Amino acid sequence: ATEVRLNEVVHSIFYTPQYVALHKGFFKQEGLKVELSTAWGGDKAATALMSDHADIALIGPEPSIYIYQRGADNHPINFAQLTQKAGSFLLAREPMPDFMLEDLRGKKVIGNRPGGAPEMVMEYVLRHNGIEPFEDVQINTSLDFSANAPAFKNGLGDFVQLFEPKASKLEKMGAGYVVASFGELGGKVPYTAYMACKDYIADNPEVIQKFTNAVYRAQKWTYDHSAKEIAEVIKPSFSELEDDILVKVVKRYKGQNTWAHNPILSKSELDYWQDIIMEADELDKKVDYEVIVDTKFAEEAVKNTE
Amino acid sequence: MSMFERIKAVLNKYLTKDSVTDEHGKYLKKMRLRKISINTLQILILAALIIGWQLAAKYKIVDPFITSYPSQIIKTIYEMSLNGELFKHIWVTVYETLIGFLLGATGGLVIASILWWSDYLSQIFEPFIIVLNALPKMALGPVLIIWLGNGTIAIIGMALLISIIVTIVMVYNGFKETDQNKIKLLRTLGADKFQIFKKVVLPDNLPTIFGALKVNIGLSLVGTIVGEFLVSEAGLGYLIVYGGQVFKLDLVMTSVIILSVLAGLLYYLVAWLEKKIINWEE
Amino acid sequence: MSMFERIKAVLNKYLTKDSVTDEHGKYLKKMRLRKISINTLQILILAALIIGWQLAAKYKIVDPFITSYPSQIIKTIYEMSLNGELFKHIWVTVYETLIGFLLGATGGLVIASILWWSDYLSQIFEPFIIVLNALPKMALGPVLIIWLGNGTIAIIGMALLISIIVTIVMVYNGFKETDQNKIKLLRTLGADKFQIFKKVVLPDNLPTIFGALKVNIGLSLVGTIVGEFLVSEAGLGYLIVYGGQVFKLDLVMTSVIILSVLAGLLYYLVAWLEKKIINWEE
Amino acid sequence: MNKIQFKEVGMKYHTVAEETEALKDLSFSVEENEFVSLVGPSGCGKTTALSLVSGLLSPTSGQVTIDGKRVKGIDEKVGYMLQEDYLFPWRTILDNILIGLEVKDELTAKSRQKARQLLADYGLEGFADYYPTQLSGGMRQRVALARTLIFEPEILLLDEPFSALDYHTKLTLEDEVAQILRNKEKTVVLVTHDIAEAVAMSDRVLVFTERPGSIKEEYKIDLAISGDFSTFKAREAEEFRYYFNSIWEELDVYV
Amino acid sequence: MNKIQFKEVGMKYHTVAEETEALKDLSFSVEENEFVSLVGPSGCGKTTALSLVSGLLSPTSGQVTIDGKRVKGIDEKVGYMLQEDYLFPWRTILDNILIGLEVKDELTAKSRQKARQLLADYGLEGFADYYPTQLSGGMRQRVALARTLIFEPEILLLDEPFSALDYHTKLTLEDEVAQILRNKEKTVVLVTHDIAEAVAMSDRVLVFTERPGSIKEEYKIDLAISGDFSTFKAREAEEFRYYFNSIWEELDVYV
Ligand SMILES: Nc1ncnc2c1ncn2[C@@H]1O[C@H](COP(=O)(O)OP(=O)(O)OP(=O)(O)O)[C@@H](O)[C@H]1O
Ligand SMILES: Nc1ncnc2c1ncn2[C@@H]1O[C@H](COP(=O)(O)OP(=O)(O)OP(=O)(O)O)[C@@H](O)[C@H]1O
Ligand SMILES: O=C([O-])O
Ligand SMILES: [Mg+2]
Ligand SMILES: [Mg+2]
Repeated sequence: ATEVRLNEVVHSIFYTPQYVALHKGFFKQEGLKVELSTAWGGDKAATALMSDHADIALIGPEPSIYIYQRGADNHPINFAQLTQKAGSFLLAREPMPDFMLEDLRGKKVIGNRPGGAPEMVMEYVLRHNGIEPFEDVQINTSLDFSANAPAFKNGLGDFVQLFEPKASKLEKMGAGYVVASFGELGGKVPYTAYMACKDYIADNPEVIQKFTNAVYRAQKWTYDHSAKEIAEVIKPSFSELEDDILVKVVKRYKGQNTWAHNPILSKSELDYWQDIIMEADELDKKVDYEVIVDTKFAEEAVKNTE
Repeated sequence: MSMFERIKAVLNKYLTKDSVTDEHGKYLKKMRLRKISINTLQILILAALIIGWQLAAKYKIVDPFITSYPSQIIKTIYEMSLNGELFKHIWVTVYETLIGFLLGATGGLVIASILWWSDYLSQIFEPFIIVLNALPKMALGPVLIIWLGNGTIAIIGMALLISIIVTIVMVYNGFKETDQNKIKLLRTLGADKFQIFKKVVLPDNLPTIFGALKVNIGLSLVGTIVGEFLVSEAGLGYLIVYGGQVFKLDLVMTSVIILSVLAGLLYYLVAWLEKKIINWEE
Repeated sequence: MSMFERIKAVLNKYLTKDSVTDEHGKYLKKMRLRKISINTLQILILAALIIGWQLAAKYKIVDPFITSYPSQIIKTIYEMSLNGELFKHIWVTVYETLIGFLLGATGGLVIASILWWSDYLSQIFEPFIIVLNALPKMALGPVLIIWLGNGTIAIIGMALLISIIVTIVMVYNGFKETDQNKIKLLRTLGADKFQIFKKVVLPDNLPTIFGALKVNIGLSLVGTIVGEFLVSEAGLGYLIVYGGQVFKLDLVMTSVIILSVLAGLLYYLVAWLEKKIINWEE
Repeated sequence: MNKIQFKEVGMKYHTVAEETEALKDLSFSVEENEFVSLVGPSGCGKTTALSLVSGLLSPTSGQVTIDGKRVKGIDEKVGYMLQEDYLFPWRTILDNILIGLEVKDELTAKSRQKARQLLADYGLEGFADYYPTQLSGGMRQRVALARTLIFEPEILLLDEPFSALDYHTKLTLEDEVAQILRNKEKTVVLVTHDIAEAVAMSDRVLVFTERPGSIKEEYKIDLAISGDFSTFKAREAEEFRYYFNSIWEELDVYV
Repeated sequence: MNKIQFKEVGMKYHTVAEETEALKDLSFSVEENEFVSLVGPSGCGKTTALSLVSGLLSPTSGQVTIDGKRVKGIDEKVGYMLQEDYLFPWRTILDNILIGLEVKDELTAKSRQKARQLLADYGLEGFADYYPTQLSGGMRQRVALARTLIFEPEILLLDEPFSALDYHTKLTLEDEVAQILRNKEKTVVLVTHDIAEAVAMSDRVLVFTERPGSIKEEYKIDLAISGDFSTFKAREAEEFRYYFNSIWEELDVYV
């Protein structure tokens, strides 16, 4: 079997189809031996790719945009989309069934570190709903990803932006309540995608193809099965997590159509994503879709499997 | 003889055991009572900390979810022991630490020896070593990952980076300060530089070398954990990061506690080795 | 006299300056030529590293995107100096480091003094201190943020936590090993325990204390950076995190290099203070 | 009159492993203004005996008295000089001499003046503001003497005060100290390993037994010296050899 | 015949700050089997002179010869004993004695046997497998002597070998070493600060000037001793005082 070094940005239920592919043996059936490691940060995952310590990385496309924009030659190219919605949620201290973004006015929100995808999405969503970040609403961007949930639990802020499974855990404890989903508010974005460096793709097109095939099969499988069934399959990857939380989280992500139905990353989605980054002031000029995205493998996978 | 008196007599006998005279017995009794009081207090403090923590968590004086609590930690350890997870993570960390330690110790010793050998080289590299020594190495973590990748090698590299410079500096200073008269003695016996190194400088500095190793093992562990924070799939550092990611602070606390025990054990491992090897000291 | 000979004469005069005899002149010449060769080699090595890095980046032997390169770093420093950003971040880190350092030094000194004062207390707390010393403190980072809040205080707390235990251990060991005869001397003069502490133990251990402070300042910086990794809006640690997020690796490299220089400067600050205060040593 | 008296003094040290009986039934007395030397095998309890006089330790049995009064705690009348000078490198020579007065909170312009006078007396004029490292071993030990004598103690305890000095310095200082103390009329107890030193300086030499220490033999030293006393003259006196050899044989230590 | 000869020897040490002239125009010779002591003020170059004989250093001017041949590098004929014993605590007594042979790769069953014999000769039978920390100072210095003599060097250099010992041990060892060396017929150069030691042990005492060192005065020692020689008897000889006082005055150091 061909060995593929895969680096995921974080280890999260947000990437459920990937674990489905692993545990259902889809990669293996394609003749790939996938070595999964976790980078704990998009920057680190992309760096692993760039410094040839990983073949394929699962990250948001923004590192590939940054890297190309800053002039790297052998830059990463996104070849398969995994999620199509933002994965973070907004939690309040009390249930707010009638929550509107307007309710944030004058309040304190714990966000995420500047320049990262979660923060940029939140700022974009707020701005386009008439709430100017840092003016109408205070956002705390000083905390590490690992510290924001405990800080909120400990009394900091009125709202917090969290990923799963933290959101569900806070809810279970009664310490926070999901009042909005940035996945829903943000619309369809290529939130995470598989990418590999230009040279690697050129040298190993068959590996990329097999990999994409497996991902697509997993996406379909995930789409076709219930949260409970999915949870059972991916359980080995989340052995520390309580079963009820796992099911709840899968259900929540599935419910808002988080996972792309196929690996094709469309131009409009990327455009939208680049708008978000530009508004966050981290991008001066849009990067050409054709340069950092290659949908050839995804299209082939869809075609093959049909 | 009343029950009470009998107990007193037995106690007294135990407290004055091995005494050579009555006065010595009194002294021993005093010292042993003191020792007992110290140990009792230590246990009490430990118990107070643990029980206080447990109660504070129970009555929500501290947030049990954030700080976890002793019974929960024990439960976590128990559960993770059952499925072998715990042992796996501990082993990964120990393994990486030991490799980093061995490389750091060997490399540091070799480099220190070379610097001792050539005064010229040591003078040339002195400022570079000072800078490397002062450098906050974990800040280099992200850069290191670029060079060494995102696997075990990067983690061991981090452990090595953090530990080797200290070893070089401590051992080289020891070598340099070897008593000149001991060296003179060997020279008068016709020894060449290599013999002087092997027969005086090295054995004379074994205590210094072990001093460096004791620092080294702790730093290797720190380096491994920092490395695992940055990039990993297993190990106690991974558990801490992962626990933070999934908001499972029991896991974080459990790992931190196991980590401190591990740190103590590794230290004593080196101290034990030292005792085995330096067996001529009184 | 030819041009060449004249240059040689001037050079010779410079190389034998301050000599007291001809033989001394020869010796001085030899030593100075050696010193010059060492300095030259040091500069060459540094230049080779810098130029090598620049060229390797230029000819894509290393990926300039990832490793950045010297001219780019200088440009970054220049631009950030112009708008005052650089100075702001450096100042934040220095400020947090110094506060952590001062608290760690003072607290460590006070606790070491208490332990010296009471043998009983020191025996009780010994095992706790050993464990705390061995503990990889940065593992406690997330917990610390929860306790100390999400700002400067948490960062300073991290710096303090990392630096204080080492200070306690080093200073207490020094205090404990104060020459008993010096203490005996003061006792025969009728000094009480406090006077013994003030007039012997403390001044006698100034070199040890400064030794601890030199370690301390480095650890405080490490603690600050680790703290800034976890929670911050400014500082060199923040720049490294932010630069990584948005792939401004120039920024990361620049920060790392400034950090190294800063580490060196802080160390020399303490060394300089030591020289000022311990002015009686030959 | 007896200035110092040991009455059947016993002293035991304890450690967890063992009991060390340092002194046993030790009885002797030192008269006012007498110069007595204690010699004896290593570890026989000489230093322990001095510690008992100074009040640093209390005997486990028996009594130690000064002027007929039992010693309790540090006694103001006693000055103690150790083997090494233990000058503090961070203090100037003058401040080193004044440390005792500082401890007793008796630092006055007058006491400073006295310290300077002592320095001058001991040939150290002009060194008041030097640091100890700038002085030779002999000069340093003289400073230590001044530090002890500035209190004008009635009793002076000397624990091998010359043994860390080189031979020349040692001989010269022995003589100087003997002269100084003779003039000042002090009661002196000197501990030494150097028999010649003991004979040359003392009125009486007490030879200790092996541990537990007690008096094995006592020598009243009577040397025929013409003119002013000096230890050099003492060494040349007829009887010197006799005392030396007797004590040497009494000690008879195998090294 | 001259075993060792210094011919107008000059020795300068250099540091960046200064030049130290340790020896200047130093001329003297030592005959075969003669025992010569060097005394002189501290820092006058005595140790330097020994280093020149041993070949550890080369003179800046003049010549040092052994058996008429110029000294170049470490000379096999020379044994050197330092002030402290420098026994290595990680080696047993036997291995300490054998270290020189080990260095020269001459370790044989025979040499081991010889080492044990030396130990027995020096009253250290049964201590072969002890570690140095288990021995007293005097025993240790005797081991150091054995370590030096196992090569049977023709020349023995002793640099204050007894000065770190306590007084008893020192006197006893002086005598023992003098006896051992007399029996073995060795050429000996002893450096010491202790004039009595020099007079009691030597055939000749050379008094050095202040730095830069050269010979100031030379004393041929001739003591009337009845029966077998011993340093104790030497000290009691009539002429001992005379030599002692003359050399003392010659040195006349202010401490
Ligand atoms: N604090 C102590 N604890 C236990 N034993 C002690 C203590 N002080 C001294 N001793 C023991 O008591 C004995 C007498 O000691 P002391 O120092 O009085 O002897 P000394 O005659 O002064 O010896 P030296 O000639 O070596 O100075 C020795 O065996 C010593 O080991
Ligand atoms: N390696 C060296 N470099 C510079 N100066 C030196 C060196 N060795 C000795 N000296 C100087 O040379 C002089 C003579 O030194 P040497 O050790 O020979 O004297 P010494 O007579 O043995 O003194 P002491 O009686 O103190 O042992 C001294 O002033 C000393 O400081
Ligand atoms: O950057 C992401 O969190 O995918
Ligand atoms: Mg003593
Ligand atoms: Mg010398």
